[in-house]
Amino acid sequence: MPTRLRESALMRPLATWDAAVIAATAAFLIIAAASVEHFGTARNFGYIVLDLAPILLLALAMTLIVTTGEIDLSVASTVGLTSAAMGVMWNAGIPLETIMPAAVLLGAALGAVNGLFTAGFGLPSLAVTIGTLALYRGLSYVLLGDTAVADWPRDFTSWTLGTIGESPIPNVLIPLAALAAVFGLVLHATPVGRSVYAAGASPVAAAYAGVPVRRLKFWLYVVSGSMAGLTGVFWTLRYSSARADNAFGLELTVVAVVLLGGVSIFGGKGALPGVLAAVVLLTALQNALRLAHVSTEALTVVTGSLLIVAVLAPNLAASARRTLRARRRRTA
Amino acid sequence: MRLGASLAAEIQPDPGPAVPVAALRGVAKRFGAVKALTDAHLELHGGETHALVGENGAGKSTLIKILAGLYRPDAGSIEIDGRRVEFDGTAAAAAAGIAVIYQEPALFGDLTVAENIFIGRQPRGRFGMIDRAEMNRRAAALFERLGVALDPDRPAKGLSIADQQLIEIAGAISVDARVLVMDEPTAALSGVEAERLFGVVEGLREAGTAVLFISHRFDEVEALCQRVTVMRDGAHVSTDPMDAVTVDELIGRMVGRSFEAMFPHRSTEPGPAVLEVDRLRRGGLAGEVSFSVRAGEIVALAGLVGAGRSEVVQAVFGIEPRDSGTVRVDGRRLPSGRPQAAMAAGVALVPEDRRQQGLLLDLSIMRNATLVRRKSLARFGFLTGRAERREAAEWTARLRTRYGSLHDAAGTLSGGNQQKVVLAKWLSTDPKVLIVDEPTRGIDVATKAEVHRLLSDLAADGVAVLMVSSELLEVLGMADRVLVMREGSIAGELDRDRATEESVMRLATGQEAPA
Amino acid sequence: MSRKPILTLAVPLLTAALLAACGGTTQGDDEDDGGPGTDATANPDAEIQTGLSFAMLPKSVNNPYFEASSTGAEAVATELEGTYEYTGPSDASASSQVSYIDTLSQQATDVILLSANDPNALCSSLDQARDAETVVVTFDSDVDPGCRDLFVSQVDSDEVGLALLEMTAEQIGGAGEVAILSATANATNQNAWIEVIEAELDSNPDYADIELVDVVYGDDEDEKSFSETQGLLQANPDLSAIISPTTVGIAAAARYLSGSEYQGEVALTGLGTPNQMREYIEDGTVTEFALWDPTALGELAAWTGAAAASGIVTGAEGETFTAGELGEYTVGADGVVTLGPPTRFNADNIDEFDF
Amino acid sequence: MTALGERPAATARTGSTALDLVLRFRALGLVLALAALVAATTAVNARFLSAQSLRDLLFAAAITVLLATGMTVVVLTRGIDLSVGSVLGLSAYLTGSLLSSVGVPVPLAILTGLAVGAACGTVNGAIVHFGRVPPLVATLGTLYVFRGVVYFVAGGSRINASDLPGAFLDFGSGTVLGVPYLFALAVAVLAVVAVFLSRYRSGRDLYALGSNPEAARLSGIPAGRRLMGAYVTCGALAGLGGVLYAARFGTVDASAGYGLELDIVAAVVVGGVAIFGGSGTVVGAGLGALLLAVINNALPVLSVSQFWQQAIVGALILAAIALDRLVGARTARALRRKAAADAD
Repeated sequence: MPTRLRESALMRPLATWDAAVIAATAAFLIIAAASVEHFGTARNFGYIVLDLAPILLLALAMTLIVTTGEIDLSVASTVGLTSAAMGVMWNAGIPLETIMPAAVLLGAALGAVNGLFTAGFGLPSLAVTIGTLALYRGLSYVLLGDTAVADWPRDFTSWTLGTIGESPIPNVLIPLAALAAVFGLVLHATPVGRSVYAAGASPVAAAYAGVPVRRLKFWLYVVSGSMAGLTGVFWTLRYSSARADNAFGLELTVVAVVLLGGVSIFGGKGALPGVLAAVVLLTALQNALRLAHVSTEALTVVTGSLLIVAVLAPNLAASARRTLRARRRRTA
Repeated sequence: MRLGASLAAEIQPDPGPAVPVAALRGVAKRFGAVKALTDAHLELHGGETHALVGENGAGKSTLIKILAGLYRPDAGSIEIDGRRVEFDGTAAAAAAGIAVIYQEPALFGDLTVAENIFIGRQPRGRFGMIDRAEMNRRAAALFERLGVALDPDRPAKGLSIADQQLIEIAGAISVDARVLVMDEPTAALSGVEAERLFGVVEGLREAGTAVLFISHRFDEVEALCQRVTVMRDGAHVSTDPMDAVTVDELIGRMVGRSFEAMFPHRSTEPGPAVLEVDRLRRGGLAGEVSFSVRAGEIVALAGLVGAGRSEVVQAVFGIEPRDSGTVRVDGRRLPSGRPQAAMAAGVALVPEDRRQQGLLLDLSIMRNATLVRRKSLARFGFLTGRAERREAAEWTARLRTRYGSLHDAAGTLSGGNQQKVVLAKWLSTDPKVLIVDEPTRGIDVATKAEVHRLLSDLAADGVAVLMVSSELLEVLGMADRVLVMREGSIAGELDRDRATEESVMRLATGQEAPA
Repeated sequence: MSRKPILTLAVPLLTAALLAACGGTTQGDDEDDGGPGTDATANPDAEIQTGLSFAMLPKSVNNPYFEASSTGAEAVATELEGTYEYTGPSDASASSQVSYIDTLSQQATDVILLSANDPNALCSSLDQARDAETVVVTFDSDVDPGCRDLFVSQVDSDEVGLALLEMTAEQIGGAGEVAILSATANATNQNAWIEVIEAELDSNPDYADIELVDVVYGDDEDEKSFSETQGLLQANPDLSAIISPTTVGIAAAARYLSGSEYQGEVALTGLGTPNQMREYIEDGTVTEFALWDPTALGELAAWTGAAAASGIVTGAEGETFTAGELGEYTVGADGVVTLGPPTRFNADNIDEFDF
Repeated sequence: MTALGERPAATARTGSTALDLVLRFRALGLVLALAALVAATTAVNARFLSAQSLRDLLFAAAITVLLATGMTVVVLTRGIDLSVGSVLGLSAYLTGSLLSSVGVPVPLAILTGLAVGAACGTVNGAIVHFGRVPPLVATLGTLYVFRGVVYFVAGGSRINASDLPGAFLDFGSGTVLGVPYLFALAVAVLAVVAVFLSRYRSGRDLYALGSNPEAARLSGIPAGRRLMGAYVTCGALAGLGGVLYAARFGTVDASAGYGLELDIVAAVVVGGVAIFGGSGTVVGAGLGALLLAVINNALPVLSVSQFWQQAIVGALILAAIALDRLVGARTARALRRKAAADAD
């Protein structure tokens, strides 16, 4: 059935989009390394990894949430609140070894609040997480005001920034890669992952297939909150500064990379490799533009345009295919 | 069969003018791999009510949507007053005088009843502003004409299906349409409501409107229509004056094959009761339901749309929680509102709406076919894809599903093959109780026969089958017992010998005696 | 099923927390190894090098104040036949400045002129830059002294605080309630000045009749400063004067006062730019305010950077260098170079300035 | 055969009034909340209710009311426009530089702002409608893009009050009968939009589109034109907001309106406009905007740390949507019961 086969390939624009993002990322890295001075150095590699770490951590959980057709705009505020809470705990003389897991648990609790309002009460996640975006950021200001807590122990902050031995591989790359692998496996090779796609493709049909859609979504928000808590720990130690405005506005970047990576905002479609590539692409692009002395304005425009193009391009391609097919049928 | 004869006013068949008000000629339409229409013909004359009959999936709804300007035909032409036209949207069709009342009312819940009738055509007063008082007056006048009492100023949210239908009808009447298309308008109406509707339709016809009437109820068709067109598998079969054909002839043309070929004969002794439902109540269901299904038995749940059949099976499976009552499988109680528990107990539900409830249209056939077995196919918690591929290939092959690749999106399949994927998905769980809700809706005749054979075979293997169906032929052909529901309760039970079209309809509509 | 991920997450975390409770790293464990980097020795007789690469990294681009500083620094870079770049984030956050510092240090920039968004968050990046032989001179807003070579202070904290108080006292006749509209609550400069004002109010008998009733923060946001002014006046009906030691704050406060019934009733003074305040001096809302010249500040920062890169100064107290036409400057304690006393602007002289 | 009319003729009159009540209650609830807040604040500090203070409040609310009006139009169609803050910034800067460099008259400046906003709205509408990009994504993208354009145009420059013509600044700070021109303008726009949405066919089409897009298609509502219209309106009002911003603040730099979208969405949601379309009024949104403005102005007077402000806004959003859901569920149940009673 040759026509069938051709059609089936055409029916999967997202798979090709995925591949396109990965290819574009690879191509960009090569071109930039060749043409932008200082881009291809080991030191710059380290900087890129440190810059992408918070985006990546948040994007992992966001990918799962968007794949179920929901959204979590409160992640950056959760980072801010956990960071502020870390500052308060540190000032209270609590050991950092307790603070770090406590921050992750706090993130989980904040995520659970999102989960309760969205999955529990059935409220639209967009509105709920815009609400908690403001609420969590507000609470972090309440906790820490405009002050910063900065006297974090050098052992911890320098580990965060350091590399493995003499190699150029940053310390944080190992946990990042491990987490990316875990999320990739869960999404693509476990029953939970199958449920995530099903819940996003059609919550009704998923429920008819015995997927506990609401429970699943609730726990995904908890996971998202935990990841935001972890990001809060990373952020605090990397900049050795706990502040209420940490990671302000980062949620937009995270949503942007997830969509750019080919995850459908309507849920049910997308894959983690595409998102990982998008994270690398965006961070490396910003890095290269900075190195190439391109103005800040351009960065803003590029981010916004990429986001629109990421969704627009497959749509345009699809409608072009439709027109083409219709024409072919008419001539046939 | 003459159930609704009393409804008919004196019908004087009108030969109609030579040029039809509206006509479809050689119309074809396909959606992806699905050929919805291949060669449809239809001529509608002013002052005539024209019946369009055919099985589900024969292409009637697609035909109507083409007439309504919603779809553009791939081939063939539309003519209005003998002139060829092309509709580039619903507005163009409406401008040509075509009004359509769809099977499922599509209202704006946030707008008022009157606005729903007049949307886009609201009467205007000063400065072009909407004159709400006038609009409400006109709506009230329409309702008076229809003989119903609805508050024009209340929001459409929360209205019953029948009331929503009435709003649609009022909307169609309000434009004085030259062509009025009604897609099963009475499916959800009570006898009184239907009768009132027929009065209105008669009035319109006498005023010169061309009416296209689609119905599964031959009593209505006989009483109301002067001409009848039969469609099968997307193509025109025949058009005759109503009094020139018998209902049996029409059925024969619709099905296209003998009764026996459609419904395999089967004789097995039913075993012990597997599924027992006792005094089940739930929100959205007016009454209380008790019944049981035995191993090796096919029990049909019949009734009008809105009688609560789907609500019952959803509560049994646990999609919706029940308010009270028990559901037992093999004597063990199922918890309320937990489909996972029902599945674990060996219950499978092939839901009513394949596209919304049965399938994840954007996901692959493989994912769909193995979704319910995602946990049992995992090894050490991981799914590598190999087991899923093997399983999906095996079950789709067993059901003779036709597809290009297992990775194709389920939405690209034809209706019949989609239904096979849903069946494959559930049969792979080896169910003890198989609940099928409208198992052959919208699929072609050949696949229908396959599905029927499959259900028979399953019953013969000792599976307890509970079937919800709106197709009387299917109910009568398949069921060992028929439970007829009306207004949320079981109005009566008929065994195979006593179940006839007439006896079922009588229970379903709550009529005491045949007219 | 989906219960599992949370358990796998929570169990190790809780275990870690419990273990840690028995003893771990707490605040104060870390001995600060700060102090200005003065390990090198200065050569006061060296020539100022030419051909150096300069980069100015402001709190955020799109800020006229820093544009003015940049003009000054660029002029110096040109004079020294060096290259010059003005770069930075569009939002005033510490984390985005870090990326820019990383980029600059990779490009082996000779001198970074930095106005910091956070005193500590930039330190590790600055350390790396300085390891790569880059001279880091902060201006306008400092970082921890351990992470930069020199800081060019616009003015001496004491002098600003005293000048502000003096102007206020003159305008309200030495008695009344005053309030302060500051930038952010952790802004290093503003807090230092406020401290000076508070101390002076407590100790100087000349100011015995002046009472500081409130300090509010407008976050250097126009709108917020505007509504904070509004709130101040409502909450303190007997207010005589507002001191706003921030250019954003004083402009917003002046705009509020000029359109309200308080115009001329409540005195306003503080730090502002002539271009922004000209209108309010003309309409009588403001009598006198002060500021240093940001262009000169940029110039001095560039000269300081050049001197440090040439080995003339290292940041040790007492070192001297010549900053072109600005004259000779001496490095103070903690590697601070001070521009000079603030300039006061009033109806008599405001038309002489354009920044 | 049952007799005709056996089905009770009782109509759902009560259902209608019940829902009306809820809707009115919604607006009433906002008014009550406003009154309570004002009363409490006044009790602490009587000057909160002084003419000056009220004027300040209206100044602060004018721009949010205006933008919330535009946002409502888009949200009614199941859309959202996150780019309003950037559009405001762009319009404010362009209008400001036009005024300061060319010295055009005030009405022309207003038209310029409207035109800039409408152009941005057209871009949004086109991406949403023709590109079939979800509104959230599309306008999130243009939030970046338009802001980038402002940065590009403005760079580090700032327009100062002294650069602007006096007539323009007078327009920004002047009052008529104690009401600022800006607020009067915003309310006038709100009134026009309110009448349009409730009394004009195309306005009702927007509700229909948001209520049931599929049914809207079936009934021949020109979805494309209406959607474009909604986004252009929202953009134009954001553009007008930019003019007001320039007039009120006098100083405009590249960051004007940064992060404003959150406040606007909050005002609309608090004002009872359903985030998924089809229901809500601009009056509600306007009241929501007013409530947020009152909270902002009351906090410093009440000596509540300003750090609480954002947290309170967030809590309000959550409370508003949770309340709407609760009321909605109760009304639906009431209507169902009513229908069931009718059917018996």
